[in-house]
Amino acid sequence: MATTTCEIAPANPVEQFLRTDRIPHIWCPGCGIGTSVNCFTRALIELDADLDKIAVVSGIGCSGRVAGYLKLDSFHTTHGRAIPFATGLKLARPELTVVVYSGDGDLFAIGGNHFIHAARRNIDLKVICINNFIYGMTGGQVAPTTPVSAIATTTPFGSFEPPFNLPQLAEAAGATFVARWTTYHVRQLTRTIKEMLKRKGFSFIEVLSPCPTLFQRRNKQGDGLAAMKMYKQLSKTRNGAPTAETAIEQGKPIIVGKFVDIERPSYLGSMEQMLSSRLGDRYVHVENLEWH
Amino acid sequence: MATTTCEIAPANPVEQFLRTDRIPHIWCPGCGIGTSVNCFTRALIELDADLDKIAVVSGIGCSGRVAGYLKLDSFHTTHGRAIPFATGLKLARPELTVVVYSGDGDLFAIGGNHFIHAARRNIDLKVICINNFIYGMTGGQVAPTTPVSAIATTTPFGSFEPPFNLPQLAEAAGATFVARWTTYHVRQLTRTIKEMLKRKGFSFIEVLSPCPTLFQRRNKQGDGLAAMKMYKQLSKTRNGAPTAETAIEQGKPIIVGKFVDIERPSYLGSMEQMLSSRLGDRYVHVENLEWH
Amino acid sequence: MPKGTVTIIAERCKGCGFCVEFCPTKVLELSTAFNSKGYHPPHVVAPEKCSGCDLCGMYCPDFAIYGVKNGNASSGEDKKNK
Amino acid sequence: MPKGTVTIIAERCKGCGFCVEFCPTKVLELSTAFNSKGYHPPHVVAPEKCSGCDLCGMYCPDFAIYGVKNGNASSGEDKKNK
Amino acid sequence: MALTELRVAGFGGQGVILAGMIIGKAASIFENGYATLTQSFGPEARGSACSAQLVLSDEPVLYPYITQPHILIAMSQDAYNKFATDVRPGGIVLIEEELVRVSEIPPGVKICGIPATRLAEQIGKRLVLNIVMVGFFGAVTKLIDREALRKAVADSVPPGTTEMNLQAFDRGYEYGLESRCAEQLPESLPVERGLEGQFAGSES
Amino acid sequence: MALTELRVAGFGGQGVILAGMIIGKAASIFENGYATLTQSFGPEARGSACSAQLVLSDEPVLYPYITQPHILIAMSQDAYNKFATDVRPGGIVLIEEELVRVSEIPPGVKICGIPATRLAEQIGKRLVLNIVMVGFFGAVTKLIDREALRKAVADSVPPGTTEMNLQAFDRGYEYGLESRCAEQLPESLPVERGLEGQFAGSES
Amino acid sequence: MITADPKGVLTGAHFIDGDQACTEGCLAAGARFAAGYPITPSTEVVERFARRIPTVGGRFIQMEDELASSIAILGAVWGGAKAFTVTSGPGFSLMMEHLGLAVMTETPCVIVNVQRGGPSTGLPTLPGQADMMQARWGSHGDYEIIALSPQSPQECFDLSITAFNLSEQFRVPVLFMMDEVVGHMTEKVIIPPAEEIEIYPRRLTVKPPEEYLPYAVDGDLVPEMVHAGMGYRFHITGLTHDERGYPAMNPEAQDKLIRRLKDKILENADRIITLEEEGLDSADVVVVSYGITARVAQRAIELARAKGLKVGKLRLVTVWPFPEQKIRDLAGRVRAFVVPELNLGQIVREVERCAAGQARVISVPHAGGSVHRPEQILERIEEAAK
Amino acid sequence: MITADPKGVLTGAHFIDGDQACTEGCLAAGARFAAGYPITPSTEVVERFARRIPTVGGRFIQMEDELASSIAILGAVWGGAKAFTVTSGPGFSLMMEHLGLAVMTETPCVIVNVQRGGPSTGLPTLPGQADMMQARWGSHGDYEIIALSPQSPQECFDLSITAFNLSEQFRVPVLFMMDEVVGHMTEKVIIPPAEEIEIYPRRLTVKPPEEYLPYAVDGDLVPEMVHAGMGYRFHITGLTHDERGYPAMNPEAQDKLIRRLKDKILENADRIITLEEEGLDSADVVVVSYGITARVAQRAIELARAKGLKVGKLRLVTVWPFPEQKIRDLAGRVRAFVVPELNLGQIVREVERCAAGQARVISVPHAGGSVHRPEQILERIEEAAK
Ligand SMILES: Cc1ncc(C[n+]2csc(CCOP(=O)(O)OP(=O)(O)O)c2C)c(N)n1
Ligand SMILES: Cc1ncc(C[n+]2csc(CCOP(=O)(O)OP(=O)(O)O)c2C)c(N)n1
Ligand code: SF4
Ligand code: SF4
Ligand code: SF4
Ligand code: SF4
Ligand code: SF4
Ligand code: SF4
Ligand SMILES: [Mg+2]
Ligand SMILES: [Mg+2]
Repeated sequence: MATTTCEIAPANPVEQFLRTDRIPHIWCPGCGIGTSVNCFTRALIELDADLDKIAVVSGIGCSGRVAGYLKLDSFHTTHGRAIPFATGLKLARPELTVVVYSGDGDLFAIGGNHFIHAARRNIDLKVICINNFIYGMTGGQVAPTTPVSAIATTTPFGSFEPPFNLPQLAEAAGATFVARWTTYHVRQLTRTIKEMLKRKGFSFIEVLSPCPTLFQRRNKQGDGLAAMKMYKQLSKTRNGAPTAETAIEQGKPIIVGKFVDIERPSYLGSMEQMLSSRLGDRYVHVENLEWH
Repeated sequence: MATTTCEIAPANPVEQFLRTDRIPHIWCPGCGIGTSVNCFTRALIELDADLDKIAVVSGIGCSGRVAGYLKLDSFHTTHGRAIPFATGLKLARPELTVVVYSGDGDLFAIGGNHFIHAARRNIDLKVICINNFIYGMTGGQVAPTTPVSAIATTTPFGSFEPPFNLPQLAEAAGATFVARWTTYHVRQLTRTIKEMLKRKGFSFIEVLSPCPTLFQRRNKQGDGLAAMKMYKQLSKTRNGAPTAETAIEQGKPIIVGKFVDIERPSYLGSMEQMLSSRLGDRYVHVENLEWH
Repeated sequence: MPKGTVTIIAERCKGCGFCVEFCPTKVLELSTAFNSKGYHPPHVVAPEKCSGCDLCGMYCPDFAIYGVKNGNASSGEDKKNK
Repeated sequence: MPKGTVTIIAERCKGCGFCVEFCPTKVLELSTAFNSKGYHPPHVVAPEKCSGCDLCGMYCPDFAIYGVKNGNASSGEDKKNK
Repeated sequence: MALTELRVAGFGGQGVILAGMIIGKAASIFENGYATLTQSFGPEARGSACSAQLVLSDEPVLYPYITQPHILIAMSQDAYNKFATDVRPGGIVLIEEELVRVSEIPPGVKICGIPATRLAEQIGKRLVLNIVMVGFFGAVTKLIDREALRKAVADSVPPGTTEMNLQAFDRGYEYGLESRCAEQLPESLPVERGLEGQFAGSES
Repeated sequence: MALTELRVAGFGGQGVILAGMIIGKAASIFENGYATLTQSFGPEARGSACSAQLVLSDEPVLYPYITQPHILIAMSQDAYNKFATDVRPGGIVLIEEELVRVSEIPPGVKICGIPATRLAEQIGKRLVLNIVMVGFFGAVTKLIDREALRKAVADSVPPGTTEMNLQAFDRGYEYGLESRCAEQLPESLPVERGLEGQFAGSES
Repeated sequence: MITADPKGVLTGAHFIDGDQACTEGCLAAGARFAAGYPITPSTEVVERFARRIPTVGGRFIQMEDELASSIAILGAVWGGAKAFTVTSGPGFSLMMEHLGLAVMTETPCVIVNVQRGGPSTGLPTLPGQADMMQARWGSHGDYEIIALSPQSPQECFDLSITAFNLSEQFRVPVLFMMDEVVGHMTEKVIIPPAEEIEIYPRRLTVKPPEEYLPYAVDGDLVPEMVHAGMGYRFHITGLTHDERGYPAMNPEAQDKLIRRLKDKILENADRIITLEEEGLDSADVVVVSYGITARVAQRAIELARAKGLKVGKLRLVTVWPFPEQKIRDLAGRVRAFVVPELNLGQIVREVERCAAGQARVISVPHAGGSVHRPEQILERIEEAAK
Repeated sequence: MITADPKGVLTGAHFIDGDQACTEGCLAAGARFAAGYPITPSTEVVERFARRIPTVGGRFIQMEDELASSIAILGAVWGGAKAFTVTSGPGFSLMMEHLGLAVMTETPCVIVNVQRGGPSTGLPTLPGQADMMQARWGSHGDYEIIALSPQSPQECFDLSITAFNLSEQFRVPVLFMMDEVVGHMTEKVIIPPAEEIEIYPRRLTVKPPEEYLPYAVDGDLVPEMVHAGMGYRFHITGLTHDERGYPAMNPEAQDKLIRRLKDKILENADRIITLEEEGLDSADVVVVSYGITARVAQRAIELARAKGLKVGKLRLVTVWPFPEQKIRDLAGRVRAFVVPELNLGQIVREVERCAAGQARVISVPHAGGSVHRPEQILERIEEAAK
C-alpha cells in the first residue's frame, strides 16, 4: 500500500525540527505560517546545517510563534523587537546563524525602526517576514501592509492607508539581499532561504501568506486554499525586478522573485576592519563573547 | 551712513518670529541651525502666511530647540516623537500647517519608525531635518547619518556603520516631496520651504548643516565657516535626481536639489474619501476637532 | 510498488485542502469524516500515483502529511539532532 | 546713498564669519575686538557697497545682522503678529 | 428566573462566545432579567479551547463567575472532557453529538445531543452551528422565551446573514423540541468510534 | 593641604571643566591628596554658563560641594557676576581680564587678572586659554606643586597637543609669577569699557 | 459643568462588554480622537471607536506603536480635541515616557489600560491587576496622576466619563485601570440621555494673548489652556519650565513646578476621590478592594456576614490618589484590613503604610490569570476577625 | 566565586568621574558587550566603553533607541556575553518593557540609570533621585528586582561589580541607580588588581541536553542557564511558561512562576542587601539615605552630633529589595527616621510602611536639580529629636 501508519512510516522530515510536545500548534486551518516553516526546515535539511548553531528569534504574533515550535535555540521576545534582540545575539556570538522569523506587523509596524537600522548596518541577520497583510494574533487589525480598501477590525470601512512596498523599503534602508515569495512557491522559497542562509549580511525574504481567519474571510476572498490559488494565479516571477516596481496593488500581478543580492561588508566585518586598521595591534579580536 | 543703530533700524526680518526674551540662543558659533531658521522665517514672510495657523513641532536635540525660539504655536516634545505628536495635532486640527523641525538623530535614529509611517500614510506634515551628521545636544555621538570613518564620541576610532541615504529612505517609505539643501543654499532652501508649505502631503527637506563643535572640529574639518565653504564647493544641484543616487559619500559631490514632488492623496484626503464613499450620508465630517 | 509513499497524521490535520490541491498527481482527496477537532482530513484515493515528491508535506501547514520516495525511508534524519 | 543698510547686533554675534564670507559685495570684516561673550563680531568696512540684499541676515545663525534695502524700512513687518 | 449558571464551550471558530452572547442578550435585553457573560479563550484567534460562562438572574449579578453550572453546552470533545464533570446534579449537558463522545455523565445530569455542525452545513454554512445550538438550547431548557432568543439572534449576527441565522436557530429549536435526552451513558450515540473507522480507512 | 574650596567658571567652550580636572588630578593623583570635582553646565554643548567646583583636601572629601570658595577662577563676565560675591574673605579671584569687568570685589578678596584668551591666541590656539588659566592659578596660589600641575596637564590633554598645552601652562605660570593682584576695584583694568568702544565703532 | 454632546451618546440599554462600554463612555464624554495600537485584551475599545467615530464626527488612527499612539493623543489635545488611547501591560510600559510628558505639559487625556497577566508578555488573554503601582510610579521623576478602577461594564461607561472630567478639571492624564475580566465581561449597560451626562469643560483661557501666561495658576493650582491655532503662539515643553512655558534649568523652577504638579492633585484629593463604602461604621474587618476583585470580595463579605462577622467594604473607585486619610481614620477603629488583589501585593502596601500599625493589614495576593475564589478571601476575613 | 579577567581591569589610581568609574567597574566585572543610546548625564559611561572595549576584546553598539539597546543586551547575554546598558530618566522609561522581559526570562544583566531631574525631559543636566520607585514598579506586572545606589565614583566602580555579581547569582536584571552628581563628580578611584576582584560565575548547567529543563529550580530558586550555540536547543519566551520554558497559559503556571520570581529575591534578601550602618545602637534618630544624598546627610549628621544629638546613619547601598526587617527592628527602638531624598518622597514611603507607626518618619523631600543643603536635613533631625 502506498500509505502507512505513523508508527512504521519513514520520519516526517519536518518532525526533527519541531517541539512535538507542543503540536498541534495554534495556527488556524489554512494559515500559511506552517507552510513557510516547512520550507525553512527543508532548506536546513538540504544545507545539512549544523542545527546547534542556528538560532531563531521571533517577536510577538501568530508568525512570532514560529520560534516556539522550532526545536532550535529559539527566542520569543517582545513585540517588534526581534531584530535588536537578534542583533545582540549575533554580535555576542558571531558563530551563530541568526534567523529572525516574524510577522509583518511585528517587523514593520512597531518594529520598523529596528528593521531599517539593522539593514543600514548590514547586520548579518536573516529575516523571514510572514506577510499576511494583517495583525493575526490580535484579531485582524490593519497592518502597514494591508491593501487599500481592505476591511480590518480597525478599518471597518476599508483601509485608506497605503501599505509599504517592503522590498523597496528594505533596499532603501540598505538590505543586501531582498526577495519575495508566497506560500504557494514552496520550492522557490526553500531555495531562496537556502541561499540566504549561506550568505553574509542583512537579508530579507517577504513571504506572502494566507490568514484565512482574519484577512481572507473578512475580505470575501474565501479560505486559505482560495488565497493559495490566488497567489498562484496572480504571481509573476521577476528576479532582479527594481524594487520600486514591486508594490502590491489591486489588479496588478504580484511580483515575486529575488530582487536584490549585492555584496557589502557586514557590520561585524566593517567593525573588524575599521578597528584593526585604526588600532593596529592594540585591537583585541574575540570571536564569541562567551562568558565562563 | 550705511549702518544704523538697533533702535532706529528697520526691523530685523527674523525678529518677529523669535521669542526674543530667549535670545541669545544656545547654539554654538557657526552652528547652521540658526541659518536654517532664517530661511524658514523668510519663506513665511514671502508667503505672507497666517502665523496663527502654523505650528512647529520639535523633538529633542540642538535642532529640536527650534520650536522653543520660534514665536509660533510650538511644541518641544520627546526625543524622536515629534512626528506622532504632529500627526495627532494635524488630525485634530487640519486647518493648521504643521511643521516638524528636528535633527537627524531625533528623526532618523529613535524617530525613524514614525518618519517612515507618516511618509507611508502621506500625512500632511512638513518635515525639516537638520542633518549635522551627529548628535549635537548630547555631545557628539554617532548618528545614523554619520559618514563612515568619521570620529564621534561613541565611535572614537571611526564610524563603521553606513549612514542612511535619507532622500531614498523617504521616497521608499512614501514621501511625496523630498529635497535636500545645505545651509549654504539659503535662497534655494527658502524657496523649497515655500514650495513645501504651499503643497499638501508628507514633505521632507534635509538640510545639511555644520556642527562645528562636535562634528567638524573632531573630524578636522575646521569650523562652521569651513563647513559652509565645503558645502559650497562640493554641492551639485541635480533637481529630480533619482534618490538612489543621492547618497553622501566621501570624495563624491553632495547632490542637492528637489528630488521628488509627486501627487498622492493625503491621509486626511484618503480618509475622507474612503469613509464618505463607504458610509455615504452616515459619515459625519468635522474639520477641526475643537472641543468647547 | 508506487514510487512514493504518503503518510497522513489525521489528528493533526485541519482540513485546509492544500495537499489535495497541490499534489501534482492528485493522490489525495478530503474525506467526508471529521477528526476529533472537527476537520475533514485528506485520504489517499490514488496511492499508485504517489511519486513521494513531498509537495504535500511542504504545503501542509499542520505537519500532518508527508511523502517519501520509496526505498528512501531514513532521508531527512539529521544526525546532529540529539 | 548706498542701496542698502546693514545692521549688526554685536552682542548677539558669535563671530562665525558667515556674513563676512557670504556678503556678495564684501561689505563686512570681522573686528579684532571681543564682545562680552568673547567673540569677534563683524564690522562694516565698505558701507557704500551694501545692496541691502540681506544675505548676511539669511546666513547669520545668531540673528545678529541683517540688511535692508534703503527706503524699504518696514518690509517684513507682519500685520498678523500680535 | 432564578439564578442560573450556564457554560458554552468548544473550540475557537465555533462561535462559542456569540452563542453565549445571544443567550445573555435575550435574557437581559429582550426579557427583563440580568446576565453576566464572561469568556475564556486561548492566545490564538482560532482553534483552541474556548468557553463562555453565563450567569442569568432576575437581579443584578454580583459575582460574575459560575461555580457549578446548571447547563453545559459542549461543542467539542475537549470541552466536554474538561467541563462535563462540573455540571451540578439535576443539570443538563447539550452536546454537538458528532464531535463529542460521551465518556462519563455526572450523576443526575441529562445529556441531549444534536448534530449541529451537520445541520449547519445543511443550512449552507458550517459557521452557524452555534446558532443551531442556541435554538436547541432554547427548546430543551425553555429557560428563555423563544421570541426573545430569536430577537437576540437577529440583533447579534452580521446584517445580511440574519435570515440564514434565524433558519439555523429554528432548525435547532425544532430539533430540540423533538429530541429525547439521556440520563445515562448513551451507548447508542454514534460518536468517535465512527470517526476512528473513517480515519483508519484514510490512513491505511 | 587644608580643605580648600575652588570654583572655575566661564562659558561652555572655554574648557572650564578641564581646568578643574587638571587641578583636581594634580592634587589627588600627582600629589597625595584628595579632590572632589563637581560640575554644572547648561543643556547645550557649548556657549552657556558652566562651572566646576573643587574641594581639595588631605583627607577623603565627604561633602562634595563647596559652600564658600577660597578661590574663584572666572573666565567670563557672567561667571564673575554670578560667583564673585560668594568668595570667602581672604580668598582670591582669578579673572580672564579681557572678558571680565570687575564691578565689585567682596571685602578682603584679592583679584588677579590675566589676558588668557589673548595669550592663548598668541600660542596659536584660542582653546588653550584654560590651560593658561591653570598655569596662572598655580603661580598665584602656590597651592599645588608646579610639577604636579604640569604632569596633570600632560596627562589630561589629547595626545599631540601636549606640547602646546604645556607651553600654555608655562605661559600662564610665568605671567602669574610676575603679576600683581589688586584688592580693590581696579579702575585700571581695561575691561568692557574698551570693548564697548570697539563695538560702537563697528556698529556706527 | 456642561452636558454631553448628544452625537456621541448611544442612549439605551445594551448588552456589551466592558471594553465596548468604555468606548461608549469616551464618546459620551466628548472624545473625538483616539490613537491606538492593538493589544489583547484592550483592542475592542479602539475597534469599536473606529467603527463608531466616522458617524459621530471625529477621527481614529491606528499608529505604528504605543509610543506613537500615546503622544499622538497629546498632539490632538493641543489641537483642540478630547483624546484617549488604550492599551494593556506591554503597551502601557511603552507609554511611560509620554505619561510623563502629559503630566509635565498638563495635557488632559485618558489612557485606558485593560490589565492582563504580567510581567512581560505574560498571559495575554487572562486578567491581572498588577499594573496598579506602575500606574503611579511607572514614569521617571516625581508626579501624581489619577487612576480609576471600574468593576463592571456599566462602570466602564460611567467612569470613563468621570476620567475625562477629572482629566479636564485637573489637566492631568487619567489612567483608566480596567482588567481583562471587566473588559471582556458582557452585561447590560444603560446609557442615559445626553442631557443627563455632565461634562467638565476644557479650561480655556479668556485672557487675550498679551496677558496670557500658559503656566500661571490661581487658587486651584491648575493653569488655563489654549489650543494651537487660537493666536496665542505659545510654547510647550517637557523640560522644566516657568510660567511662560519656557525652559528654566534651575532647582528653583523645578521645585516650583514639580511641587505644584503634585499639589494640584493632593490638595484636591477630596474632590477627586470616590469610594464605595458599606458597613464601615460597625466593622471589625474592612475589605479593601477595587476593580473586578471588588465583586469577588463582595461575595466573600456576604459569606462572612452570614457567619456573623462584622465586615465592612471599602471599594476604591479611585485608586490614585490613594485615600490615605480614609485608611488612617479607619485604622484607628477597626481590627484589620483585608486586601485582595490580582497581584502579589501592591495597593496593600499603601494600606499598610497608612494603617501605620493601628490595624492589622492582611494581603490576599493572587498572581493573576483568573480571579480569587471567594473562599480564599473569606478565609482571610475569618483570620482577620479572630 | 572566581577572580576577574585581568584584561578588563585597569589597576591603579585614577581621577575619573562616576560615569567613567562605572564603565571600569563593568569591564572589571567581565562585561564585554554594551548596547547604548546617548542621554545626558549617562552618556560618558558608554563613550568610555566604546573607547576601551576594542582593546579589551568585546563589542559596543550604539543602537537606534533605548528599546533596542535594552533588548540587544538580552540577546547578547543569551549568546554568552555579560552585558549592560546605560541610560537616564526618559530612556529608562523606554526600557520598562524589556526590564520585564529580563525578569521573566531571568536574564542576568545590568541597567545603569544616571538619574537626572524629571519628570519628562525635566532637567537633563541636573541631578535627581526620583526614579527609585520606577526602578521597582516601572514595568507592568509583578516582579522583584535588585537596585543599588552608589555614593561616589569609587562606589560606581565597586558596586557595578557587585551589580553584575548579584545579577548572575540571582538571574535578575540589576538596576544601578546612580545620579547626575555621582556620575559627573570626579574623584580618585582605586582599581585593585584583577586577582583581588571576585566574580560570580554564570550559572551554566552541567546537565546534558536530555536532562536539562531551563526553568527547573532547586534550593535557591534560581534555574541554571545555557547559551545559544551550546546544543541545548532551548526556548525562551516572555509568556508565562513552565519548567521547559514553554508557554503555559493558565493561572497555576502563573502562580508558580511569578511567585518564584519574587521569592528568589525576597527569600534571599539577607544575602543581597548591603547597608552601611553607623551609630545605630545608641541612636534616637536614624537618617536613612542613599546615593549622593547620603554624603550630604553625613554632613548633617555630623552637625547634629556636634549639637549633642544621638543620630544614627543607615545608608541603603541596596535600595531594592528594601531592607524591611532592618527598619522594623529599628522602629521599635528609635524615636524617628529622617529620610532625605532628591525626590518628593519615594523611599520614605517604604520606611513609613515598615516603621508601622512604631517611630516617626520624617521626609526631607527635594524636587531635584541640586542636592540638599545639609542644614535642611539638620533641621529635620533636630525636629525629630525633640
Ligand atoms: C508592546 C505590544 N504591543 C502590542 C502587542 C499586541 N500584539 C501582539 S501580536 C500583534 C500583531 C501581530 O501582527 P503580525 O506581526 O503581523 O503577526 P501575525 O499575527 O499577523 O502573524 C500585536 C499588535 C504586544 N504583544 N506588545
Ligand atoms: C528617550 C531619550 N533618549 C535620549 C535622549 C538624549 N538625547 C537628547 S538629544 C539627542 C540626540 C540629538 O541628535 P539630533 O537629533 O541629531 O539633534 P542635534 O542635537 O544634532 O541637532 C539625544 C540622544 C533623550 N532626550 N530622550
Ligand atoms: S489568525 Fe491568521 S495568521 Fe493567525 S493563525 Fe489564524 S490564519 Fe494564521
Ligand atoms: S553642538 Fe553642534 S548642533 Fe549643537 S548647537 Fe553646537 S554646533 Fe549646533
Ligand atoms: S495540507 Fe495538511 S492540514 Fe491541510 S488538508 Fe492536507 S493534511 Fe490536512
Ligand atoms: S508525495 Fe507528492 S505525489 Fe505523493 S501525495 Fe504528496 S504531493 Fe502527492
Ligand atoms: S553671521 Fe552673525 S554670528 Fe556670524 S559673524 Fe556674522 S553677525 Fe556674527
Ligand atoms: S545686506 Fe547684502 S550687501 Fe549688505 S552687508 Fe548684508 S550681505 Fe552684504
Ligand atoms: Mg501579520
Ligand atoms: Mg544631529
